[in-house]
Parts: sequence; C-alpha cells; structure tokens
Amino acid sequence: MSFILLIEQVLNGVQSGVMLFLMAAGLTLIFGVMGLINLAHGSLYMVGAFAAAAVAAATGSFLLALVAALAAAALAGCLIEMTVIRRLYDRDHLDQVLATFALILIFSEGTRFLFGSFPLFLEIPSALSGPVMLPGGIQYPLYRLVIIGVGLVIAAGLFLLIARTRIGIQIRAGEADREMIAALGVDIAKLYTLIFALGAALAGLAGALVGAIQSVQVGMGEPVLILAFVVIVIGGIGSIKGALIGALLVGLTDTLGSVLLPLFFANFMEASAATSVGSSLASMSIYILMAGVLLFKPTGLFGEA
Amino acid sequence: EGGKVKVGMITTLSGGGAGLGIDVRDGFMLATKMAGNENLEVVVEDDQRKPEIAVQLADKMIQSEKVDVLTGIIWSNLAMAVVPAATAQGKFYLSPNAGPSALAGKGCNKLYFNVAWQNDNLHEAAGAYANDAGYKNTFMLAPNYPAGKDALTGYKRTYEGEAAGEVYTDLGQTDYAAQIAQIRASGADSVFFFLPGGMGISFLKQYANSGVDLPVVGPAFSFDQGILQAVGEAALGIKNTSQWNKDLDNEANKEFVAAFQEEYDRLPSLYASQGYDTANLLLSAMGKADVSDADAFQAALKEADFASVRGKFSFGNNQHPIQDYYVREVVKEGDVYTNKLIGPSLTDHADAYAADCKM
Amino acid sequence: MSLLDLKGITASYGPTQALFGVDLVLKEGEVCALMGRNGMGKSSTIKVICRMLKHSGGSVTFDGRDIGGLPSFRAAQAGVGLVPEGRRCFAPLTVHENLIAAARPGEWDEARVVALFPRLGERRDQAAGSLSGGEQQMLAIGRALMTNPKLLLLDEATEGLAPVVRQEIWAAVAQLKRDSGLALLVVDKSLAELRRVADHAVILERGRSVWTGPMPALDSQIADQFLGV
Amino acid sequence: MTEQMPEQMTEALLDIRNLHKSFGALKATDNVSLTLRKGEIHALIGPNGAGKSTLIKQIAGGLRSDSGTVHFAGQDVTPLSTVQRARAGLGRTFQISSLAMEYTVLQNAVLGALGQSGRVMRFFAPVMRQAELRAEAMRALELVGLADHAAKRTADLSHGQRRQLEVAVALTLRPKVFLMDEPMAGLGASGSKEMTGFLDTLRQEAPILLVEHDMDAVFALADRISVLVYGQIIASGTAAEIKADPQVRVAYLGEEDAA
Amino acid sequence: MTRETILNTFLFLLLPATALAAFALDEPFIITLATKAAILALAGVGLNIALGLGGLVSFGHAAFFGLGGYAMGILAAHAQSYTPLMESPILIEGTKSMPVIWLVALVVSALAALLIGALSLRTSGVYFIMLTLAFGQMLFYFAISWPAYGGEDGLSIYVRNGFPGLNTLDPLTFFAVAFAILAVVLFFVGRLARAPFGLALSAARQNAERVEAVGLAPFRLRLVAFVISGAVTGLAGALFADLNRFVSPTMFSWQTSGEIMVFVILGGVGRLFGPVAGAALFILLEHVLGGLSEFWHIYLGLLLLLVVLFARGGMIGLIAGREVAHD
Ligand SMILES: Nc1ncnc2c1ncn2[C@@H]1O[C@H](COP(=O)(O)OP(=O)(O)OP(=O)(O)O)[C@@H](O)[C@H]1O
Ligand SMILES: Nc1ncnc2c1ncn2[C@@H]1O[C@H](COP(=O)(O)OP(=O)(O)OP(=O)(O)O)[C@@H](O)[C@H]1O
Ligand SMILES: [Mg+2]
Ligand SMILES: [Mg+2]
Repeated sequence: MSFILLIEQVLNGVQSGVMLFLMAAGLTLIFGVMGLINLAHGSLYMVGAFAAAAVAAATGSFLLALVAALAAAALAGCLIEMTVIRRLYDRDHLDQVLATFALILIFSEGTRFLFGSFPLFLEIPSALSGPVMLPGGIQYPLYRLVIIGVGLVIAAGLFLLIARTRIGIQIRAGEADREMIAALGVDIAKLYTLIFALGAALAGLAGALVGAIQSVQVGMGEPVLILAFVVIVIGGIGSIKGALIGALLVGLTDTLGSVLLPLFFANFMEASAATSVGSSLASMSIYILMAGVLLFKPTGLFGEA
Repeated sequence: EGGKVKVGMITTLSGGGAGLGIDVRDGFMLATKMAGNENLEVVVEDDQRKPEIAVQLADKMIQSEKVDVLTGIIWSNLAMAVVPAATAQGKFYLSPNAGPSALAGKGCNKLYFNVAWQNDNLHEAAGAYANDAGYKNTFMLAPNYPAGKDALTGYKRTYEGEAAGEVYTDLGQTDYAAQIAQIRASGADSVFFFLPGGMGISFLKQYANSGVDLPVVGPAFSFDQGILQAVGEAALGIKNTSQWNKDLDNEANKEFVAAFQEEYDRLPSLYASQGYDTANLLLSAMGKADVSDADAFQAALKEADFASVRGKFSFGNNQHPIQDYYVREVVKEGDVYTNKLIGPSLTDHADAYAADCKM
Repeated sequence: MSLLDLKGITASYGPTQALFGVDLVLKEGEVCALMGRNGMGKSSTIKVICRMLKHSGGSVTFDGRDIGGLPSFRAAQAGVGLVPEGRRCFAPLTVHENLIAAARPGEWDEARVVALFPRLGERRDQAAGSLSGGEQQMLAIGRALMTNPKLLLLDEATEGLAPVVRQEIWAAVAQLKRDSGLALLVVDKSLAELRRVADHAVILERGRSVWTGPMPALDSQIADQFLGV
Repeated sequence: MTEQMPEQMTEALLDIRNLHKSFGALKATDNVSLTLRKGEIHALIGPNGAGKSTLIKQIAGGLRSDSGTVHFAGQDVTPLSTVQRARAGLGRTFQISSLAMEYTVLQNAVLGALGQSGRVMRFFAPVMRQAELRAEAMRALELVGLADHAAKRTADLSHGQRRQLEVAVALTLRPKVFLMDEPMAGLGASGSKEMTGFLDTLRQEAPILLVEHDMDAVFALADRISVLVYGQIIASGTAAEIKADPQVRVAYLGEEDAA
Repeated sequence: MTRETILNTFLFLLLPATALAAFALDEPFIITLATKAAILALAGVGLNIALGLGGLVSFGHAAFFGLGGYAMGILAAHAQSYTPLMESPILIEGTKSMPVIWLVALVVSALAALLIGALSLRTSGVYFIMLTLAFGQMLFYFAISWPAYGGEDGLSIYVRNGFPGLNTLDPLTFFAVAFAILAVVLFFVGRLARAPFGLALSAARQNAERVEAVGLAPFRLRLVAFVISGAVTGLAGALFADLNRFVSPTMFSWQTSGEIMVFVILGGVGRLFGPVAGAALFILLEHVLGGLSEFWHIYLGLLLLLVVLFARGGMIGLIAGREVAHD
C-alpha cells in the first residue's frame, strides 16, 4: 500500500472518529454528567436527520435544514426529558435502559408512521460538495473536512462548558448529589432539561451532518448509538476529552482495521480467504479494542473511579 | 375448478427494510384484488426481519391458520430458516424475493418455487454487462455475509476481466471512505458493488462526492424505486441490472404499472412486481388444480401459465425462473428519479445450480 | 416577627412515620438547639425545613411566607442554608468548585470562608471526596455559608471533628450569631457547647417536640429525662 | 494495667512498622509504627486530615502502603488482600457507615457471621434458618443494643443506629483485633456513654485500635494513646501523659479541654 | 402464603394451563407460544441470577443464549449430515440427543461465562455493561462472517432433536420438556437466593466494601454467579434453537440481550418469577399487538414505558407489593 494511500486512510479514520464524536459528545454529556443511560440518543440523531431532510426538501436550504435539525432534536429532547427522563435520574441503570429502549421503539415506529418506510433524501450543499486537493496530492472531500472542523470546535466548546463554567460545576455537583445541590438553591431540574436538550441538539446536528452523506432512514441511529457507547466507555465516561480521544481511536481502528487486516492475512493465506477472515476480524476490532482498554484501565482512558 | 386456497404471507413490515416487504405485499394484494377470486384468502404477518420470528410465524400459519401456501419472505436468511421446515410439513412455498443457492441446488424441493430470481442472477447479469461495456479491471465490493459472497461469486461467473480488488465491508456499514480510497488507488476501470438498502445509499452519495469517477455497475437492489429518491443525483446515469423495469413493453406490465399507481399513488418497485407475479402465478394454478392434490397443484404451478410483467417467464427443472435480464439506467423524469431500460444483458438465463437439483 | 415557624409538623418516610407533631419558633439572629436522642426526628425536622422531606401535616412558615409547598431549591433561595448530616460534599468536585457551585452574592465569599477555615484554602484544588472527614465538614459549612442564607441549619456539624476544630466551629457559630444576624438551628450532641451558644432549645422525643424553653431552663433533670445525660 | 499481665499476653498482636503512604506530594502517613497488645485499647487521635483513616485502611488492606509492614498475630500480612486480612481476624468498622442497606439488621449481622464461618459457597440450605449463624448474629445485636430492631430494614435506621449495627457486624466476625474508625461519631450523648461502656467490656474479646475524636470516651477507655499529626506520631503515652503534653494541646486538644 | 407466593403459583400454573387448553382446542400454535414463553423465561431466570441477585447488569447475555443455540445447531447439523465434528486427536460425532446437547450447551456457556466474567468483572457499573456488550458483539460478528456454519443465514435442523422415550415432535411433549426444565431451574434458583451464597452475593451488590470487610471476596461471588447465570441462559438457548429447529447469529445480537433484559425488568428484577411473568407478558403482547397494527411497536413502547415509570418492581412488584420478601 502506498504511503499516500495510508495517509489518506488515516485521514478517513480521523474523520469517521470526529463524526462519532459528534454523537458521543451529547451522549457522554447526558450519560456521564447526569448519570443516565440514554439508549434513545440514537433516536434523537434520527430525528435530526429526518427534520433536516424534510426541511431541505421543502426549502432547498441546507443551512435551514441544520437549524431545523438542531431545533427538532432539542425540542424532542426537552419533551422526553420533561415527560420521561426526569423520573429516571434516581433510578438504577436498569430502569433507564428499559425506559429508553421503549423510547426507541416509539421514536422509530413513530417516525416511520410520519415519513413512511422509505429512506429520505438529504444532500450536502453544492458549496461544500466535491473533493479538494490536499498537500501531498491527496484528493479529499471538502464536506468531510468541514465535519472534522465542526467536530473539533464543538469538542472545545463542550470542554470549556463543563470544566470551566459555573453551569458545568453545578451539573457535575448535581451528578454527585442531586438532592444536595437542590437544597443549596440550584434549580437542578431546569438545568438538567437544558443539558439534555443540548445533548439532544448535538445528536440532531450529528444526524443531519452525517445524514447528508449516508442514508436517512428509520433505525439509522442504533448502530451509531452502540459505537458511541463504545467510544465514551473507551474514553472514560463523562469526559469530553475522553470522548474525543476514544472517538478517534475507534475511527482509526475501524478504518485501518478494515483496510490493513485483509492485507495482513494475505501474507499467509489465499486472497479471498484473507479478505474474508480479515474483514471478519476488522468488524470485531473495535470491540477488541474496547475490551483491551478496559482490561488495563477499568474506568476508561480518562475516567475516574 | 379448484377449491379454496389459503395463503400465509410472512414479510417484513416494521423496522429496517420494511419498505421491501410492504411493496411485495402491496403487489401481491393488488393482483388478488384485480383477480377478484373469492377462493383465495390471504393472511399477512410481520416477521420484523428476525429469522426466529419468521420461523414461529410459519409454525403459526401452518398449525393455527392451516394455510396451504406460504410466501412473502424478503431475506435469504429468513427464507433459509422457514422454507425447509414449511416444505417438510407439506406446504407450498412461493418465493417473491429471496433465492438462496442452497434451495436452488441440492436443497431444491417439489413444493418450493422461486418467482423472482436465484440470488446470483442479477450479479451474473451485471458481469455480462461489464463484458459488453468493455470493463477489464473491476473493483468489487459487498458486505461480509453469505449473500455478499454469493454476489461476488455471481459477478465473477460471467465477468471475464481482471479483479482490481475484492473487498468485504461490515454488514450495515455506513461510511465507505476507506473503501473509496482503496478504489481510487487500485487502478480499476470500473466498480461493481452489491450493497442493499441503506448501505447502497450511503455508498453512492459518498462515491459521488469523492472525485472518483469510474463507471459503476450493480444489481437493481440499490437502485430500486423505493430508495432512488433518497440517493438522488448521485445515482444518475448508473447502470444496473434487473429482470424487470416499469417501462418493459408488454401488456401485463402496462396494466400493472397503471393499476399500482392508481391504487397506491406511487410508482411500483421491483419488489412490487415480484409480489404481483407471485400472486398471478398462484391464481393461474388455482384455475387448474386443487391445492389438496399436491402433485397436480405442483404441475399446475410449474407450467407458469400466467402473464408475467416481465414478458416471458418459465421455470427450470429446479423450479427457479428462466428469464431475461436487462440493463437499466437511472434517469430523472420530471422530479422523480427512476430507471430506463437500456437493453438486454442475459437472455433465457437459468441459474448455475439447476444441475445439482435431483428432482 | 419570627423567621421560622413550624406548627404541628407530621411527616413520614413511606409507611414509617418519623414526625408526629413538631412545633418550633425561631427569630432572626437567634440560635436554637434541636435536641433529642438518636432517631427521635431531629434530622427529619431539618429536612422538612429545607424541603427535602415533604410534611404531611402542619405548616412551615419562613420569613413571613408559607414555604410548605415549595421545592427545596426555592426554600434555599428564600434563605435556608443547610449543612446536612453526613456532610454530603460533592465528591468529584474540587474544594473550590464545591464552594462556588451554588454561591449567591452576599457578605460571605470564598475569601471569608477560607479565612474562617484556612485548611480549605490549602486544599483548594483537591477533590472533596479525598478530604479527611473533618475537612469535609468544614467544606460543608463553608459551602452553606457561600449561599448567604438567613437561616443556617447545622445537622451534627461537629461530628467527627478534632476538639480544636470543634472549638473553632463553635467560635465561628458564636461569631456568626454575634456579627451577622444569621439565625441558626443547631443539632449537636454536646450539651455543654449548646448551652454556651444557643438561646433556647427544642427537645424531640419520638417525633414530637416535648420540651421548649430558654436554654438556662434546661436543667439536669430535663436533660436526664429526655437526653439521657 | 498492662504491667500486671503475664508475659505472653503482653506481646503485640498487631505490630505496625514504618508505614508510609503518600498522595502526590502529601505524606498522609509518614513512618508510622504502632503496636496493639492483647486486652488493651490503643487510641489513635489527631487533627482532621492527620492520616488516621489512611492508616486504618493501610492496616485493613484497602489501601496499599508505599512501604512498611503490618504484622498480625505473628504473621506478616503486608502482602495480603483486604479479604484475606479480614479472614485472618482483622475486624473493622468504617468511619462512614457501610452496610447492606436493603437487608434487615439481622441479615447484616448474619452476613458477618457467614463471612466468619467460611461456608459461603453453599447453594441450597436457607441461610436465615441456620441456627448457629442466627445465634451469633443475635448475640452481637444484643451486645450493641439493637436486638429489638433485628427485623427492621437497615435503610430505615437512624444514623446512630447504623453506627451501632456497624459495630455489631464487626463483632460477628469474632476478630482477634478491632480496628474502629470513629465508632462514636453520630451517637448522641447518651449513645456515646453506652458505647463507651460497651467498648470497655469488648476489650476482653479482642483489643481495639480506636480512632476517635470524642475525648471523653478516649480518656475513659484508652490504655495508651498515640497522637498522629501530619502523618507522624508526635506523642504516645497514657491519658494523663497525653493530656499534659503541650504539643498535643496545641495541635489537637485545644486550650479549653473539658476533660 | 404471601401475596407474592400466591401470584407465583398462579403464574407458574398459567403456562401449563394455557398449553393444555390449547391442546384441547386443537390450537397447536398456542402450545408453541407457551413453549417459547417457558424457554425465554428460562433465559431470563438465568440473567436474573446475575442481574437481580448480583446486580451485574450484563448486556451480553445473548452470547450465552447464542452459544447454547449453536451448540445444538452444530451438533445436530453434524449428526444430520453424518460428518464428525472432529476426527483427530479424538473422534467427536454430532448428536441429535437432547440430554447430550443440553450438557454441551451448559458446559460451553459456563466456560464462556467464566472467561467473559473473569475479564468483565474487573470493571463495574456502566463499564461492565459495555464490556459484556462488547463480548456479545464479538461473537455476533464472528457468527455472521464464519462461513462453516451458515454465517448470517444460520443453520436449519430439519427435524427436532430427540429425548429418549419421548416424542419431541409433538408440541405438547416438547412443551412439557421445556416446562419441566424451567421448573427445576426455578426451584434451584429459589433455593440459591436464600442460601448463604445468595445472601453474600446480594450483599456484594448492595455494598461490596462491606462484604470484603467480613472476609468474603466479591469478585469470586460474582464470578460464580455469572457462570451459573450464563450456563442457565445457555441451556435456554439450546432449547430455543430446538423449538425453532434453527439457529442464526441474531441469537447473539445486542437486541437479544436487550430483550432478555426486558423480560426480567418487565416481570420484576430480583424476583424469582419475574422473568416468567415478563416473558409471558411480552409474548402475549407481541402476539396480540402484532396482529392489531403495523405500528404495534409504538404501543409496545408505550406499555413498557408505563411499566417502568409507574410499576416499579415490575409486574410482580405491581401486584405483590414493592418490597422483595425477606426471611
Ligand atoms: N430514609 C429513611 N427511611 C425510613 N425511615 C427513616 C429514614 N430516615 C430516618 N428514618 C426514621 O425516622 C426516625 C427519625 O430519624 P431522624 O434521622 O430524624 O433521627 P435523628 O434524631 O436525626 O437521629 P440521629 O441522632 O441518629 O441522627 C428514625 O426512627 C428513623 O428510623
Ligand atoms: N485518595 C486521596 N488522594 C489525595 N489525598 C488524600 C486521599 N485520601 C486521603 N487524602 C488526604 O490525606 C490526608 C489524611 O486523610 P485521612 O482521611 O487519613 O485523615 P484522618 O486523620 O482520618 O482525618 P479525620 O479525623 O478528619 O477523619 C488528608 O489531608 C486527606 O485530604
Ligand atoms: Mg440525625
Ligand atoms: Mg478519618
């Protein structure tokens, strides 16, 4: 494999990592900071993508579509937080898993009820379409570079929000002892709704951004959800930095694994068997990565006990 | 002539892939409605695309509903789970979509008819088209599961050029940047891919945006009416292979396309056409024999004495279709993306497993 | 006018009733000692005041308004400051973050709290969970002061503190009483200290206020009868 | 009182030598050596944050020492885990109550007896019907005065009652040594008085290393007192000696010491 | 008798009563449904040992369910095609005998649980959830892409396996077999929960520090519980495969893990009969709602939501009261 191709694949890995980060960021915010396992996060991603597709189809504007995605997901987030999620904060993880699993069912079939069973259309704006030439002669889609940029900006913003602002401190205090922070005069319920909506909006944004280069369909959130969980667990729950590093690790492992493992096996196997074995191992690779990380650091790379 | 027939349709109506099942069902029900045959009764159940559920529904249909004929399954793995058990219990099974090789060769059965294609067929047609188009060095791509492997096998069976690369992706993969980079670097002159459903949409969108502009060919699954709108412009001009298209020039097809649009207010898909044909095949046999006489009913089915929307249609010795395959091109008609017939790819084509069938 | 007025409070934890009728009145700038043996309902009374526990009967009036229906953060905003039993510092947060998490502007700020408890200054950036027990207790008091309350509820605030620190805290309480017009409701096991700092006392027995009176009136016979000392 | 005891009784049951533990730059314990002899109560006092709980954790095994050794009943237990040390006979109470909250008081005590019996890998016979375990548990509950509450859920106990249960569970272990981190904390004045009396009798069962801030109790109970300040032992002696020590008064007791 | 005991007895008898009624009415499919409920309940009972008693939220129990299924699939497939599994160093033949298959399923899933548990139990909380999920997913992808036993297509066994002296093809007989196994396992698990091991395990869930301090090693307790739990779920997997005469990688999928968990939570975590109630209710819903609307998942979702939010302690908790009974 040529060096240029390898570089390009690394870039692809980084890019897919950043896409995952967009999803994982909201999840780690909700999951780590508020102590809630939200399986329905993938549904919010889907809501964002569908809202974007619907608005893009009606208005033809990608920018409006993004705004719609943010708004719809945040709204859906607020709604479920106030009706369902807020009753779950003091429950154990099990109840949270079941309740949000139920939300997935409702969201998925509800979306199908509204939009039908066929995938929707959402395209990247023409200003961002097509490849650009990078130094070294690498042709790379502009849109993917933009996603990398957006992801990094969001990472920085979130990091500052949680670590440096008073709201961040209150959120973390609330996670440690919700009742106590309320007894000190912080309206934690409102704060949580806000944060949940923010996490949801991020998921919706991710859905819209990623939906433009993937298929916008019912159930699109579930595979990403699992990956996002893998990411935040590798990175250490509640850590924005961890989510970013974890996402990059997963992106790189997945991309490079699927490219390099078949080549590796081709050294001592017949070609089609090597492709098959290599690809099988590649699809397991991120789980192997996660197991490996947790065995050496049981609370993830940047997690606290 | 012919008594009552009760049909159990097990198909995917909820969750991912529901669109395909809904089309098969709608095509099938359209045909029964048009026939108005009161002897035909249909019960429909949703398999949620889970093999275990499909097996249990089959048990239910057979044990409780006491159906005579089963049909409807979309996916090969579900078919593999249901068909052997159903035929073992003496029920007919008419496949409107899946055609796994195991059921075409050694595992063929008198009670099993495939009304769509054997799984390899559309890929074989794509390989034949690649030869005609003069492709010499194809990069091949499919998901890492049995149907994916069958796809590459099928393509290579007819394709005569070199392989620039063979890659298996994850089932359900959504990002193909890595594979597209491989394609770019491989020196291929063309790309063959089999990525059904959402996987194909993602691939095509990303491919169109990547700056790689090698010609692409694939089976109809990624270009069908149901998902073309979601791919959009990225699909324009791409050649794909199918045994049917809505502009196929025959009476039965015209009637079907018009009636389907009238009834459901959308263009029919490949799957709808297959559901429609399946029902008409069944109706034709009902006119000739009673389902309680299995031998007679089988013979009546095998005659395939119905007006297929594909034009000519007959069964081989393994009760799989012998039919023509066409090349189609994605075009835009007004606001709607759809396929236009370009020309034949394979004619009177049977599948590669028929010889193994001892029936 | 009284700052805090509890009338006939009853309250339960699920099926177990903890309070059966508690009356308590506290004026601005006063210190009241809430006493009783283990499990008699002192903490439950405190929880009712800061709205962590809903009462089932009676009324809670604070600063002239009925706070009985408010959620606990509203009670806190109205001026109820809490140092809870068992400290409940925010373990993963640093000392500094604990202090500013819920701070509201007023005469108490971080500098003043650190002046009161210098050790908190030394440990400013350490996670609260790894502080020693006594350090956590200081932090809990500091944290409550940072909300600039009108009424400070101290539930066993000297538990687990070294005698020197305990003296400091009592000195601080005395100082608060003297200088800031803050009212205090204090639960503590040291009768001697309470005698020194409190103006009057309420004694609970099985969830009922059974004795109320000025501190000097709490003679050894009453102490023996209700407190076992 | 140790002077009157026969020779083998006075030999150290627990012998801690040169323990160190640092958290970053902070030396939580710094070259601490201590002994605990049969029949005695050895109190460990010191300002908040001096390293007392850290030391207890090092002895019990929850925290690995940076250096130093712990000898227990003639055996070097330094390499052993918490569980192994508990089995060897180190009974411990926690500074902040640590109990199985869903269980009844009795179940918590039976759990202790079960741990002591070494018969946990039994999968069939109901544990609450096993007479010896129950008897052992009830004995402990009676000793601490919780017998009347045996059927109550632990979560429903008041703070003080939980402290009592904490001690009861340690009792069921029939330990050779008690490590007690602030057993009086949260007990009211009357509770403390009762607990003091109780610990006084308990030393017959096993000696106690007692960390406590309640000076009335410490001075009433301790045969020896060691004072830990900034991780180091600055003084060690009888109650009278410690009370008189000016260093201790400044660092810990303060001026207006009631005792 | 407490209300819970009465309820349990009722639930327990409900399954055979349904099966017998269906037999009388000649509705063999209802018997199949009852059998499915019994088998899935068994899987849930297995999970409940880890989840309810041990507090180990395993999101990867599909691993054991699938392994049990494949133990049956592989053994029966070899017996069906008369090809041995392995010829050297020792000859291993396939088999169509249920008892042998059960034994293999138990042993294989217990070994897998030992391995997965030994690694996963080093972590806790959410990390444990995800690590068990990871192991399940590894097996899932392996099963999908491993061609020898059908890959994603799975393996079909044309005729149900046999049990000496019984006609397992008869739905009622097979139901009786599955139900008998469920009954035996329930009995043992019921004893286990009250036995010394159960007390210690449950205490380790509530407070591991406390358990250590009384001289018990939480890790060992949990590992043993995880192995028992995995083995029971594995046995259920073998039965499930036999019910369908089919195995496929979906048995390994995370949705399967989720579903088993749903049975447990729906019925009541930590309640002996919780999974029985949960599985029965789930299947009833699937059957009834599935017939009502294409969008029945919405109703299922709403119902689950109501149960979690308002019926804490699951169905059993709702009817019998919140408190888990203590001796
Ligand atoms: N969370 C709870 N759930 C159930 N019952 C409780 C709870 N907290 C306290 N109780 C019960 O309420 C009664 C009063 O408890 P409370 O904590 O108010 O007592 P207290 O006077 O503060 O005692 P202590 O001095 O031990 O702290 C006790 O009998 C206790 O058992
Ligand atoms: N995990 C840790 N990381 C950093 N510092 C720690 C950690 N654990 C304890 N410390 C520090 O070590 C010192 C000793 O703490 P320790 O809990 O042993 O004190 P203590 O003597 O028991 O105090 P108290 O009487 O208040 O309970 C304290 O300053 C504490 O902040
Ligand atoms: Mg109290
Ligand atoms: Mg301490």
